[in-house]
Amino acid sequence: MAPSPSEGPVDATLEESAGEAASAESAGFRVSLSNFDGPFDLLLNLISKHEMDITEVSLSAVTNEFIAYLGQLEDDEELDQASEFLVVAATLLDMKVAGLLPQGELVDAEAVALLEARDLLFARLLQYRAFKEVSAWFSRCLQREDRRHVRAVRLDEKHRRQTPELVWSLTADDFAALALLAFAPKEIPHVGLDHLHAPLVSIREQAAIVVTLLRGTESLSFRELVAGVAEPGIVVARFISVLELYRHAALSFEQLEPLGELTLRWAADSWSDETLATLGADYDR
Amino acid sequence: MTDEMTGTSAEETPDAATPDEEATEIPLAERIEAILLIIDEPLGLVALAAAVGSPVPAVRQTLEMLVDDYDGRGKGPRRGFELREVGGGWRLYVREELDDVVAAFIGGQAPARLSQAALETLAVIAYKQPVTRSQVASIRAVNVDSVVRTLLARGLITELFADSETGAINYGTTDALLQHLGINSLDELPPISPLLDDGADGFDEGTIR
Amino acid sequence: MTDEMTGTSAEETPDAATPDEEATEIPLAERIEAILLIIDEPLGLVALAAAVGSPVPAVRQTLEMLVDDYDGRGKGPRRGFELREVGGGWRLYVREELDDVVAAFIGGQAPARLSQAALETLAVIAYKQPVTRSQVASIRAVNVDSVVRTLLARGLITELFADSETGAINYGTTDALLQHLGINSLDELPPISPLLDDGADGFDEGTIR
Repeated sequence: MAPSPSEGPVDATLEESAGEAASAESAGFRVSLSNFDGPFDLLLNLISKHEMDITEVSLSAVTNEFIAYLGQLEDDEELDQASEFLVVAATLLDMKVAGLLPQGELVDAEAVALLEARDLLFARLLQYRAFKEVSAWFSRCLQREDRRHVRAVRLDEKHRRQTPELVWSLTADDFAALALLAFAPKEIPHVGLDHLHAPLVSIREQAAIVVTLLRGTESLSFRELVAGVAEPGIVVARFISVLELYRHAALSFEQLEPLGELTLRWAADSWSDETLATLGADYDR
Repeated sequence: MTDEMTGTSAEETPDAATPDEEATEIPLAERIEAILLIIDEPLGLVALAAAVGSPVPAVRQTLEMLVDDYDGRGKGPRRGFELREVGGGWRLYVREELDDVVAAFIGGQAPARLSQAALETLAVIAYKQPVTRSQVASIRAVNVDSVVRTLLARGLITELFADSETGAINYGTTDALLQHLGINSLDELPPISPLLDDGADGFDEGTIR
Repeated sequence: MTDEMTGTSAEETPDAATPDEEATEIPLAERIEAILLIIDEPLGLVALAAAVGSPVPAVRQTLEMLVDDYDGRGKGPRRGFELREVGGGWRLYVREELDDVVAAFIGGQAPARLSQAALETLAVIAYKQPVTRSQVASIRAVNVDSVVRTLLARGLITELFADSETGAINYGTTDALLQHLGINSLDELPPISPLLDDGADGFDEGTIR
């Protein structure tokens, strides 16, 4: 009886009744990138089917387009779509980080863990999509039942008299105490946002420091590279810039054992500061 | 969706007498039964005819047919309910022979004590009346529909008036509550907070912490 | 529990033909109809059997007969109402095709719809209950506090228990949600991808962060 959310039916009814927001998104928000042009949903599909490399997608470009798109929307839609976009964008970002991590031929514990992490990210994206799809079923059922009328008629006077006598044991003061309790605001804990106000760190700036340090010496361990840095954000940023520089073949690295010392060497034949200027653009806000 | 529905019904009964009355093709008896199922108070013949969009004589005739039908003089069996005209209106009643079954059920069903949720809701209504159900719900942070129904059925609260703009019903407490509490008027309710006295409105904003 | 009930009741009434059972001479269907007419919440099969004083299997069978009867598959005509099992119990509903007639009569305003965010949060809670707010948030990757509050106020979800270690409140769905969805139990939720079943526990822990 209950309709199943298999592809066809859900999508069909999605258009008609259920998620205007959802259908508006698939119809409305398009992405235009250098290597992709089409609806956002299609992009996600391609990525989750491994038919497109997440590392080739510029998230900043997608985000810019989305923000521009939001500008044309009504307020309500905007909120829904913005929150949905955040979910997907956050997942894509995670996937991208995992995608950027170097994958050597060596199948060691870390590589396996990395693969698992990537699978988990795919799983998370799929999970989110599954819930999003099934929410259309919820919407459809809720709307259908909202229109239904059920018999909910007050008891006849005749029968009402048959209800057992009410046992009442509260004094007026008890009642007042109860009222105080009832009016006390319900504690609804919330997630604090304080942790979001960490100082911003620029990948590009950190990459510049890494380049400067590496070019001046034969080799450097990552530990030395971050020596004296207290802020975790900067450590992370320097690590990401190492990855980015590796992508540009500007450095090589060596790690003799898992979790062992990471030794970095400058390896660029030709390096211009223009490369540096575009480095980490994907991470820009 | 509605169009689709009507369309389906139309296909099922293609040979209706009047082809232009598509909307009312569902048999009159069914339309009357639908209205009868949801009304609280007896509904007069004219109002019923207006509700189902059919002429009064046809409605009267169908009502009589339904009375017979429910009493077992139609094609089907006798029903546990009957259709009666009482005080100038029509309404479904439990058949009298079955009153004992209903009485036993109600007697065993209704709790003799109000639940904590019901008491707290009652307290909110007592101190904030007149107040709508959704206002109570937002203070209590839970859905209060069934609790309000219980309090109404117990005669502890009553419907005061409908909001002129939204149509939402405002509730207040009854003399029965005052009697239970052993006080003569609402003024004798112990004050619970100075904030409640001066600004009931400020309250919703969560001023009390 | 139902089986146990069934067994006991069956023993109690070994023979329908016993002449000394005067009190229950009124047909079971009528007794059931009388109860259905007065309830304002879904009544489960076992409670219904207790109310009419008949064994569960007989009541179940009679309910099915009544469903058919009202749908016009019995001797009489189709009714303007129907009997549905929703939210864990049985209740009389206006037949769907007639909802427009009733809606026009009572002039109800369109109920406020849930936002897409609320729908998705509701879906996550329905499938993963008991679940804490932060677990829901990690799946939806956004703050769900206000949405959870809305769902609580609508009575669609409820607080189940607090985690013994962290004190985080676990949420689950209510019978009211089942009623609003028009289904009888959580088993009727559509199946979602098998991926969610096996790996579900894995990614709640926020392994990826």
